[in-house]
Amino acid sequence: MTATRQTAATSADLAAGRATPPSRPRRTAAGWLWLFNTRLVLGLVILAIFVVGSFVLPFFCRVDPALQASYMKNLHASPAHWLGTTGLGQDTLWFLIFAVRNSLTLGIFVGIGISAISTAIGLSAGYIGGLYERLVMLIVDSFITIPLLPILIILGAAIRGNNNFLTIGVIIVVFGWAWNARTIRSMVLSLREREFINMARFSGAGTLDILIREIFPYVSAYLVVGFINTVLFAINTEATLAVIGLSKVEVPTLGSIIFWALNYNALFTGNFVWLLAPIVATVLLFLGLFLVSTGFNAAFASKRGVA
Amino acid sequence: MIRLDNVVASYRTGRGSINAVDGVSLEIPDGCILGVAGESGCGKSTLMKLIYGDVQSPMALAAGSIEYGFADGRGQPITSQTIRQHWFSRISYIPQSSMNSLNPVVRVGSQFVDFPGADPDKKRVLEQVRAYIGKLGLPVETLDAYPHQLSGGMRQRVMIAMATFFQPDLILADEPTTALDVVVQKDILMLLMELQEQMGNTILLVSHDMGVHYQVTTRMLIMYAAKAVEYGESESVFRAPLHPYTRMLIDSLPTIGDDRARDGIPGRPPSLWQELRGCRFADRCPLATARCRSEEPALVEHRPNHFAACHHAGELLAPSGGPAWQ
Amino acid sequence: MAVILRTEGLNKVYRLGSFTRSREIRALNDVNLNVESDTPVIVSVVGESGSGKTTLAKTLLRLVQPSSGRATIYDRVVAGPGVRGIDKQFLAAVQPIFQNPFEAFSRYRTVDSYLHETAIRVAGHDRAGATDASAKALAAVGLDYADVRGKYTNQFSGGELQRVSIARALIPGPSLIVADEPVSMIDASRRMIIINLFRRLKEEAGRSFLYITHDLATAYYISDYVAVMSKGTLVEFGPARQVMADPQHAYTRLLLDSIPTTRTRWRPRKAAA
Amino acid sequence: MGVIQYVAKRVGLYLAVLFIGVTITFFLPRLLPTNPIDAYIGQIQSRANGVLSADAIAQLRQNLEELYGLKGNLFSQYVGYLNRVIFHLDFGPSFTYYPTPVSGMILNALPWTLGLLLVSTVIAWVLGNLVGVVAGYFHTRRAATVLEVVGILLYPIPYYILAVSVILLLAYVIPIFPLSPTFPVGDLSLQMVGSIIYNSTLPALTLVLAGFGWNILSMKALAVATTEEPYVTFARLKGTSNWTRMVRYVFRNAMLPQVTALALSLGTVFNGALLTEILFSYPGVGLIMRTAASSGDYNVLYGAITLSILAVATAGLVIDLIYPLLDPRIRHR
Repeated sequence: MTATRQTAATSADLAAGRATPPSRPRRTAAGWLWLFNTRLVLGLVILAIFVVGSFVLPFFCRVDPALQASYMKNLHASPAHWLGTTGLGQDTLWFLIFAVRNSLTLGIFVGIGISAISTAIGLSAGYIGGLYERLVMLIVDSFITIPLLPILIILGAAIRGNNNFLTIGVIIVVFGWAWNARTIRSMVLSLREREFINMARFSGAGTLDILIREIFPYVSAYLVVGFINTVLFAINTEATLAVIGLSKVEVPTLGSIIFWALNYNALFTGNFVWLLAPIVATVLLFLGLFLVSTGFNAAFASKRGVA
Repeated sequence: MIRLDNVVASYRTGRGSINAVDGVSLEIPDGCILGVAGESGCGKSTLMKLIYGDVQSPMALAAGSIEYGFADGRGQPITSQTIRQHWFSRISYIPQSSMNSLNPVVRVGSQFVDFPGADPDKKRVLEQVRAYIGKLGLPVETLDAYPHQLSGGMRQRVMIAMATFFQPDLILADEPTTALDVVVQKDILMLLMELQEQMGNTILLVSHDMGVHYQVTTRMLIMYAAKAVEYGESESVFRAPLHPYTRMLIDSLPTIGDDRARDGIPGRPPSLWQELRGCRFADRCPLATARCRSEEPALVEHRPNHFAACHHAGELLAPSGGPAWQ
Repeated sequence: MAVILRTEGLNKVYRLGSFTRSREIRALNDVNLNVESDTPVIVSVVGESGSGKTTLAKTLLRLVQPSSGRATIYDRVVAGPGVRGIDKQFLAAVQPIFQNPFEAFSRYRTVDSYLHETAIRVAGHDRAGATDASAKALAAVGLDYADVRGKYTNQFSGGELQRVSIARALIPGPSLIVADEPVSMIDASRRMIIINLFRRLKEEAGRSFLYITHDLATAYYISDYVAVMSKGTLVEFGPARQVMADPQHAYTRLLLDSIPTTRTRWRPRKAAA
Repeated sequence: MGVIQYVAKRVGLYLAVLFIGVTITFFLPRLLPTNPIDAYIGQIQSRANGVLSADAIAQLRQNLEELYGLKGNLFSQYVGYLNRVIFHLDFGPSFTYYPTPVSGMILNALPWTLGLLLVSTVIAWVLGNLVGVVAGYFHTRRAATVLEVVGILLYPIPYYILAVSVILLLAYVIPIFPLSPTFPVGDLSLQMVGSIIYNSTLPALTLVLAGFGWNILSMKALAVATTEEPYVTFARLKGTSNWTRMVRYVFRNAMLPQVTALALSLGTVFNGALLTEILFSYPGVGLIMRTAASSGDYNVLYGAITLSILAVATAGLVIDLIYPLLDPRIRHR
């Protein structure tokens, strides 16, 4: 289970926020044009396909794909079942579409949760400093060092026992905010020393004004990137647990589809598609998320004259 | 004698290319210290890169040529195409005294021998260097130390040692003392002058501080908007500047003990992107006439060894100190 | 004679390293400064890097808490035991000008928003009054409000941006403006525009300045008094002309001798062949 | 001395991490709604199809509470737990393989996990950083972007997809490696080592591929930034060759943050190793954890988790202690 990490250097760029005085001739802030580079556009296209596909199509699905034995087992691809059926008599394509939807929902839910917590903790620790910061960073470093999978295995019983699918999301949020908090805190540390913070203070701005009007714009660049990385991390974490059968595998997700495929030996029954489809879908989705993340990163960096 | 013949350096950027050095012709006698001065963006650093041969995209030597006047091992005259092989053997470079021109994770000594110009027998070279740096006011242990253990002044002495211990014919120093305190700066400049006298070679010194130029250089080149506007013996350039820009540059600097009013030069150098006709200083020049705006002045020898590119070279501004145009 | 600026036994000690072995750096070493005058003055604090001049500036701006001692500007205690934080009265008395104008403004905010904020929050103007105050302040530094409104830092030169920064500092009408190396990032040929501006603001607008610099020539040209600092200690203080013409302390002499002037040469230069 | 402070601070963090890790594994299960003892008794009853008398169950519950250390109030349990775990590494007996002590089981599984983890992580780190520095140093040239694309394609692919794809490709479609590895038991003979390597190639390959992409991208970005440093520019002006500059100037400096990043990422890499073990049924701590979790053998589960936290934290400490040897700025204050 890879917690997809921010590449060290890009966060270092953002952390340093080095605003070297831009070379003249003077560039006016040219609307939103600077945002779109090829990487970002490609990533957004992929994501759009996945998001629209997985959130719209389910309305057209008559049969709940999680229901087993609704069709003949291991049918090959046919007009009725574009990707054939699974070893449990479910339509592979519909199961995959629901899997993508559930995984994305979980990802976004955890993304929002972690972004909120890590920003609050990162901003406050970075800005307030002192004992509070040392204490927070001790916890952060411990959470980063402690592998998350074993903890999820402990809580496996709670995950499986509980009927709400998003319980695992809550657990991931509780244990997954450390990476982002650490990055945001290091960014705020470097921003706190910057001269314009003093300028704002001498213009009468209070701590809250400074956090929102001075620090937040610089941090917001990372928040977008951090959010997407967290979505990636959450989908990955749940899928990892599901693949080894320790998550709510009856709910279709990018992990549980592979769990069933492995356990009902898609390989031996020749039903490759059942295993191949989720692999391709996951790789494409993650590639899309990654391209959007690095695309945003490059765009924000170039806007601040850092690239 | 280093000869520059109508040298043009251009930068290729997204918006087309601009000439950062636009047709400079000079003859630099051997054994002198040539100071190159001018506001930021006037092309002085680009000129240094050209002479050193550090030409890589997006910069290119668009036109003109440079001859160095000293031959290589086989007697061939060295030109701007072949100078690269002679880096740190016949020609050397002292970087801006930014604090980290030395590799922070490697001992200082090993950085004296990790370049091809150095003698392959590393041990012998280090012995020579150990003796040599003593003369530069550096303790012997400097070679075994790491850069972060040295003070700013000591690090700059190491750079000077590195650039001089193999007796090059030409040394290029780009703002060597900018980041240093004024007391340490004086020691470093005195050291440079002594070394030049002993070795009798040529030093090109870029600095934005006219005081540093007056103290160190024997010849001065003033650049403005990619053009050479004045070139001559330092004494006569400082005492009787021909070009109004040079005079205003010197007059804009306060001097202790001299209470005359001083004024900055209003306005800004023209952008090199726009079409430039006539004298590029015309907009800011108090003596500017119609001729100045239409016909570009050539660099002409108005006095022995003292050139200026100005149609009104030598004419006095309003009584010095009280610039008429304010 | 009104006390413009007085520091009594001002100390600042930085403790480096953790509990095992800590090194002490005395940034300010019992600094006693006393500037009294009925008319506005420009006081320069000169010294090399590490001399403590910036720490002194930061202490007067309450950006740094002194280890001991007190500092007062006119009748207000600006730094000392128990004096903490930046409140409105302090902002009306002391305003800063920072070294790098490009760093002094956030890239994401228009430059004039800082003027507005200062006018409203510190000088107590209402929204309309703020625009008027900003325009007046910009005029005082030779800039037109229309040229500044709605623009970002990358649309200015260093010199222009520093003048905007000065204008912002003028709005609350402070008793003392603390300028920390205000011209070191500006082209040598255009520094005098800012330096002459300081002199004009002192004479016409009645503002006093504390001018922190390592450039003794501009200090001589502009200041009434000069304080020379070395390794955290105030080694010499007095009228600028007198201190520079007849330095008493060896360090001041060393500093003055080291300045590369264009008057007399350190070594005779034989003309090249 | 810089190093003593650095080491003291780092060891302090290490102890804190261990303490927090142990505390988490103590409290988490107790917060769970399901009580392990009820679950266990339920299991016993179903096997004995309801014949057990009430007091037999009460007696059984009493012993189990004793065995689980659930006696007394929470605090005394905690102290008892800490004492047992930290000083004796004793996690009580395993239930499914009663009475074999948990610590014994895990300690002979740990070398397998650490072996796989450390070997593949080192390979991934070294290979990834070498490719990354070349891609970064020559970033202006077209060829370098090809290397970066490799990183971009590999990096986002999660462990479990890599594992399944590797199985699909190298064990099924092109069956060069066994579908599920079998590891011979007994003392280490040359032939046995050969078969161990042969059998653990696939899981190792998965871990290498997973770490490889991340190292390429992060090193490339660092190398691009380092190449712009003044000391690299000056090295170029000294006429040093591309090779010297890339290795002695760019790599020597850019690898330092990569060492710290490696130490930080161990927690995540360990997750990947556990998952890979389970998918490849490789006899490491991961497999033990998986079987213990599904069979409700809680002592083994908590023991395995605590020891894996210990292993990861120790490996991180070792890597961080190597750092001063590489960075003279910390070695010589």
